[in-house]
Amino acid sequence: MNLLGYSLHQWVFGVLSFITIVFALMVVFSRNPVNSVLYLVLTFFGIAGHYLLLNAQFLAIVHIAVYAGAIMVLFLFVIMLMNLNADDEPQKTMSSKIIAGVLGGLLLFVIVGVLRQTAQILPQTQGAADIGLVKTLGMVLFNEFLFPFEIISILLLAALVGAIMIGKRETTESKL
Amino acid sequence: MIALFIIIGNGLLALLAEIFKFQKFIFNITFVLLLAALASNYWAWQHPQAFAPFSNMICFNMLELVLSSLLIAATILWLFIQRASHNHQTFGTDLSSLILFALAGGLLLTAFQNLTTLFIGVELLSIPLYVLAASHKNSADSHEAGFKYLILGAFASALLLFGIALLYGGAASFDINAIQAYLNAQANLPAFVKMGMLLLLIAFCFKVAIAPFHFWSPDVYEGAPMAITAFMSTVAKTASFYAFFKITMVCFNAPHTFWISMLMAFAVLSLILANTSALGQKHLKRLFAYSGISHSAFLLLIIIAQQKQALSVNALIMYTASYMLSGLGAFAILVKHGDVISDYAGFAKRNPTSAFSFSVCLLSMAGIPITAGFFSKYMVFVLLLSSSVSIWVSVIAIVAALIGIYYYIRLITQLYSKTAEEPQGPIQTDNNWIALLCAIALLVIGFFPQSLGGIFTF
Amino acid sequence: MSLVSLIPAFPLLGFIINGLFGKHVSKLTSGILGAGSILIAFVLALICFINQHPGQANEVILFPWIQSGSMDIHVGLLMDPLSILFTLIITGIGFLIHVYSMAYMHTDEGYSRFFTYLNLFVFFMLLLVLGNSLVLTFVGWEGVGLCSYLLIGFWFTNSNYNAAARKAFVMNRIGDLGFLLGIMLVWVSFGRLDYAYITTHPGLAGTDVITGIAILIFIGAIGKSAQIPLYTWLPDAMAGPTPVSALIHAATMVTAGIYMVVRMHAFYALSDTASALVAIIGGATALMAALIGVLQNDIKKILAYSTVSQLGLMFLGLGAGAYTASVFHVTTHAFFKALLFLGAGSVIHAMGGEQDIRFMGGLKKHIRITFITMLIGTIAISGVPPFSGFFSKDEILASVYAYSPALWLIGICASLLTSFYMFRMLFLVFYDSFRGSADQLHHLHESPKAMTIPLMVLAVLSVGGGVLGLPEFWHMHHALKAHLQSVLPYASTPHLNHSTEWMLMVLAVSGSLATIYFTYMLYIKYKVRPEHDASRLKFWQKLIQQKFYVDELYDMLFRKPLDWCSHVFYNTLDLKGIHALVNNSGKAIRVCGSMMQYIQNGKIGSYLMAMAFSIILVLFLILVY
Amino acid sequence: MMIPLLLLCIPLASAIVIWSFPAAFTGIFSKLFAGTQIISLLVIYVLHFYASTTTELQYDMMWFNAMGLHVSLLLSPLSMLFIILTSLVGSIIVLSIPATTSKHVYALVFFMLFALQGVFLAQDGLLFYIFWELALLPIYFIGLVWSDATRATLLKFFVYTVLGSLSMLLGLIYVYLHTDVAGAHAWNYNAMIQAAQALQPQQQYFVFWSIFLAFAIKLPLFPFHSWQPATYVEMPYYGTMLLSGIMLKMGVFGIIHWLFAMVPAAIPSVQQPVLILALIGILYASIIAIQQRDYKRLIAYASMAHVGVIVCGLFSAHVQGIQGALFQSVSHGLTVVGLLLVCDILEHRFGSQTISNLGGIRNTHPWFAVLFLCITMGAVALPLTSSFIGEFLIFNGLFSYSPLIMGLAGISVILGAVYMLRSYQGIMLGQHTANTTATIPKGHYILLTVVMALIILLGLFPKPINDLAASAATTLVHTLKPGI
Repeated sequence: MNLLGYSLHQWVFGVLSFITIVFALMVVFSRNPVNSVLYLVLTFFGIAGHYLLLNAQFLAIVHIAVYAGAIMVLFLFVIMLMNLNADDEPQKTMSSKIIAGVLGGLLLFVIVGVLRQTAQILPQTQGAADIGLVKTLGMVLFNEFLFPFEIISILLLAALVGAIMIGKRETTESKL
Repeated sequence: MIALFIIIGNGLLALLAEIFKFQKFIFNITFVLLLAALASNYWAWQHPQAFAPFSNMICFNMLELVLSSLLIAATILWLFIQRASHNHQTFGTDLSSLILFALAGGLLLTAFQNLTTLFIGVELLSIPLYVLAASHKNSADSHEAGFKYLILGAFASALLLFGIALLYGGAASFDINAIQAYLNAQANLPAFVKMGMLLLLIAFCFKVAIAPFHFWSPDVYEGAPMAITAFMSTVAKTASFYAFFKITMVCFNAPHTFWISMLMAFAVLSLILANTSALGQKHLKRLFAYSGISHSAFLLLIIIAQQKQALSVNALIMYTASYMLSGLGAFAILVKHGDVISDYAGFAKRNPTSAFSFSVCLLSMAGIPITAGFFSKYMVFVLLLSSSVSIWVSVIAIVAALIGIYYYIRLITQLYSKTAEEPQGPIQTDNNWIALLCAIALLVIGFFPQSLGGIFTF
Repeated sequence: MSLVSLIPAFPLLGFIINGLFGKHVSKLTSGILGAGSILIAFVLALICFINQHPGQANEVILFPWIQSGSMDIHVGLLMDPLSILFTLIITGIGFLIHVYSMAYMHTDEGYSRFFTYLNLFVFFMLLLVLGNSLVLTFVGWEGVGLCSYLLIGFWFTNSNYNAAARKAFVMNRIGDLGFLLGIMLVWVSFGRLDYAYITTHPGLAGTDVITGIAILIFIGAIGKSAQIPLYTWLPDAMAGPTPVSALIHAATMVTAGIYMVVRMHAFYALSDTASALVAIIGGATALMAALIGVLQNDIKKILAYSTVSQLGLMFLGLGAGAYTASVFHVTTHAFFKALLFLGAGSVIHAMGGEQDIRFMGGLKKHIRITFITMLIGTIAISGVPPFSGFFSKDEILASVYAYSPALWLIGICASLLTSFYMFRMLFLVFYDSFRGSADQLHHLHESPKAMTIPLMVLAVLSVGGGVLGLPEFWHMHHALKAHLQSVLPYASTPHLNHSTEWMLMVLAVSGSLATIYFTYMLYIKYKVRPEHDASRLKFWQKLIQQKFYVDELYDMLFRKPLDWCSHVFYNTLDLKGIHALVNNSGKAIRVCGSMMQYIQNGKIGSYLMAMAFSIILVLFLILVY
Repeated sequence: MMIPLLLLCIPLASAIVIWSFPAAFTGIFSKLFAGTQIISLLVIYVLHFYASTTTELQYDMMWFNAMGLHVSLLLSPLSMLFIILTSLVGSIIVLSIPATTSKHVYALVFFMLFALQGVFLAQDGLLFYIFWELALLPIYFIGLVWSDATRATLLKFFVYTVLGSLSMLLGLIYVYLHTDVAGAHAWNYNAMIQAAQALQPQQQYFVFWSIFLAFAIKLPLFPFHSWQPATYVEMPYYGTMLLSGIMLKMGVFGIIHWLFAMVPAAIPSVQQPVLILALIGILYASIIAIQQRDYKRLIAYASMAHVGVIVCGLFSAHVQGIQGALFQSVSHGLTVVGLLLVCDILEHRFGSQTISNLGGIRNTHPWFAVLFLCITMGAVALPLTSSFIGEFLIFNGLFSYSPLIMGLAGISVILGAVYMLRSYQGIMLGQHTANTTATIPKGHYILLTVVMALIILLGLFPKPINDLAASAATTLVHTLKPGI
């Protein structure tokens, strides 16, 4: 099915991308932190949509569950609990904004410039139809990537310990 | 490989200490287990294995064994520094486990064969350090350091990840040998692969604090607790550097060496910037941060001059070993006597032995014979001059080394200065033996450079 | 022949013994040691002289010294007619001086030190004339410079004396540099440095080289023999113990320059340019010094300028090719100048240290022997026959006339001026009434025997010294010429016809006598006295009395600019220039470092921006390339 | 085989023994070891004539295989010459250190002698460099801990010198990388010489200048001298003795042993600029010395002028010039040590080293005056002192190269007389008497007498040193001008 020379797949991708980018910009530009977080959730949904387009259903679900569900809720809690929703963030100066804008623009320009050539050269490696399935993922994770998988557990543990360490109320004199 | 498991196990064990009330022994346990890790490395050295375990995710060959042993040995030394900074209180369980996990990350960085392992290694090394940098609860500086490190580190991780992704896009594999094969096969690399390579390298430049990605290091070093700074500046940086080295030597080497000119520019910039900046510093931690940047640049020169593998590897071992030893020796002094330079006036009168050790460490950093530092700098210059790199880079490196010598020597001058009043209090003979040990080790390596500088003869 | 090597050995021995133990033995012993060693040397020299076949040269190699590549310098002594003549003069006159000083220095606390210096001086002087190569001569050359430094500054508590000593040393060194360059040039062009070779093979070098060598060696001689422009040290050198060291400078050491030119005469004989230079400088010096001598009031200064003038005359002769005549004049000059100096010493001794002739007068009654001997000396220097000075001076002037009548005119003028100021000195010192204080008058006495006997000996020599070189055109035997013939193969005697020679001689003698008469009229008859008040002097008088302001000129030209340079080099160039450059380059690096700190401002935002910017730059570059 | 090793071990062992024994033994040990140094020197001097093969004068041990580095020592005539200087002057220095000084100073001085001997014996490029740098540390610490030297001065001294060293390292490595011994690089002297000589002219210039910078700074050659005056003045006098008596000779040695041997082809074209620099240095330093009020500073500038003359001799590339430079190195070592001993006496016994504060010392200390005068005369190169031999030969060599340069350099003879005599007069002569009660320790008298005796003896019988210098110079000139 073609519309204006693009396939449906491409249309969906375009619209989804546009929405995602708009939401991402909203995250940055909105003044209220709570709004920002909510826009972020929307952005994550957009990204999850991309996963679906790539035939990675499991990843899409996980993405929504973890980021939009768990992490964002945590963010919201923190913001609300600490009453950060007030618009009291110190304003950046104009010059720094301009510099940031210019730099961002340049970065975009450069990355686009680099990736522009990609379409011609990229080998069209079409993944198998079941590439995004839990089963496939599991097979890969527990065969080829067993070791990283196990080590990631250590990584997470370390992060956990770190979080506790930071969060723990100091009872005695500083040990460090 | 066994060493890696021992260390991870040790980290897990440390977590249990508080529950089972054996915090008192955790230091000793760690010490013994790390020694065991070293021993296992030695055993592995004696019994080389031909197979690559875990689907070639990691591998401990000769080089990896040596490098990881260096990291482990440095961590053992560091343990004593940490204990000294604690005034012999109990050894924090969370701290020790985090350090051990970081060390495990370091080991992964030496042994990775796959970019996933590499990334996990980087994170495993970094995350505990973000936390530890901020672990000085009562200090705003410490929190600021941790925060800065985290934010900037996340930026670097993002670059790393982006780079890996782009590389995967080209090579369709995470395996470094596969990537190397892919790179070899291409006459012209697509721009995005180049970009991936560069982003990957830039991420490492950040990790080892190469200008212009070095900004975090003076601030973080200054804010972080002294012992953590010691760990960051020695073990962590060295481990990152091993990965950097391996990526460039195994994966990115010829035929596509366009990235060398970028690294060369960074190295030159670092040499100039770090050494000139170090001149005006009044705090030792900041000074060592800048000197560390300069050392990173010298190490980077080894990569830039990648010509003769055996020599490069030997130089890497020599340089990192002497760098870690001198750094740890210096920090062993710092944890006891603070980091304000002006406090060290007339230090030699109060602490003759410590002043001696400190001086040897500084001389080694400066690269004065007959310390290990001399041979490491010397090997760098040999590499550099034997490569096709312009001679001007060598000249700049020489000038940078000279400026470095200036501030190290000025520091020694401060230690032995006569301007200070009479020694306050009795002469201390408590012998900071870690510093002394480092100093002696530096001298011994200087006398027997073959011991470290001639391990490999590929 | 080892006897030769013993000649300098004895003075050296005397020097060592006196230097080490002089203070611990009595003054008499020390004096005898000093004088005795010279006497032995003199006797040895005499024996050598007698034993030596006429015209023969003896070379004794002692030990190897400097060896380098093809350079092989041995320490050796060369005994030939020229050096034996000088040896005899040095040891002979030297011995008399030693005897004289035993009395003269008797009250001085540096007695043994004085003899130490004297012995060392004689040693170096002997080394100078006996050395078999240019280098060895140079050793003696510099050595006598050192001794003159020591002797001029003998009374080291007086800083003026020390300054004079230093001046002498430095001025000598300027000449020495020329000498040294000459030696180098000889070495480069001949590959050898021993006289036996170079003086017999001068033709091996080109004319330019010969001229170069001759001029460079002559520069050395200028310094040592106090010629223009390096003569100013000699009058100042009179600071040394009166009058012994002055004598050394005047009668012995300064003739080293003459010796050197004669020794190297082959080069001068072969180079017209060099000869002309020698003659012109000699003539100019003779005239200028004589002019200055006219209005000096210090008895020693008068003698010093007279020495400079006489030396000029000798160089004039050398330039004219009259080598024998000049050596002859050296000999006679040594006699009568020694006599005059020792006499002056005796006068000063009698006057209790007074040296200004304006405060003397009428001394002839009080110190008769001194007066008579000095009178003899004065007549001798004035060239009145048959005193020795007449013969030597006349021979020189005759040769100069043959060389260039213009220079002869200068020579004769200088000679007449000499007569004038010498007799002026004599009249002012010995005639008329005493002008000093009553105290001095009371003190006046004749010197002891040890001082007068040398005076008498020298007086006899001054009278009879002429027999050494009786004029040939009188058909008499010129002993010196015969003696030196073998060492002066390149010398060519100018031939004047006899009538010219007669005319010149008569002119000189009558001129001299007329001058003496004029002087007599001026100072005895009309009792003209030297002006005490400098402000009443006429301009030209003042100019002469102030020695043409040459010292001041040198001060302005060399010393002050040098000091100024030293200041400027140190304070401006060195401290503010080179040191500051080095220090500031260090500082500049430091400033660079602190500028870098602007980026390191502690703000994550700017760090990120800087990093992002770097990444963009890098990526942009891969895009482009 | 053991001879060169022995030369290294004696001072090192001395240093270690003094360091490890209590301070009470220092006095005895230092004298004992200084004596040992001299005796071993004599023995080795004799032995080296009887060594039937050169292997007896060699020592070689593998050190750092991976880099082709050996501990390789050779007692060549050239080394012997500098070893004599080091041992002789070194012993005098050790004996002159006041007994109250810390034992560490003695140990450091011996350690420095060890390093210096190493420099002169090393037959391996990097070993040479290592000893070169090692020699810097003791003197730096002596200045740092046991002197009044300011930090700025010391830092400047250290960093400036190291600048040269690093530049030299660059040059040496460059040559090393062109060596090829059985397919690998080697630091071996002969290999390096071969490799360097085979370089292109452009490369040779690079090697020359990068290495020469180190020597130029060490000597110091104008305009690299700015570390020198202050360091000389502020160091304790034994430190200055080490610096000027022995250490700067490392530069002379380096130029001859390494530079000339490695890049002889480059010498003709660099000769002139170096000679002009040296010439400027000679005149510049001499003129500055005239107005110096501080005697030690005067010595510093005088030393610079003398070194300029030595460099002139070297770069005349003429057998006499080089031989003279070698001889003058020894001679200058003796003279300058003598002058500094005098300086020490002035400062510590008469209370000042400023010339205007002194004067009339001769009135009360005649023998001291004699010694001082003799050494002064040695400094102005009067014949029959050792300096004359050196200067005479140097000027001969220089004259063969360019009479003009020689003539200009010769002006130093005059200027030298000016400043040396001026200072001598200011200090020793005159009416005003500085501190009549001062006593000069007997030890200093003895040392000064020894120095004076050596200066005069060498002036009279230069043969023992001159033969060594001659054999070194002749070999070298053959390298520089093949075919002569």
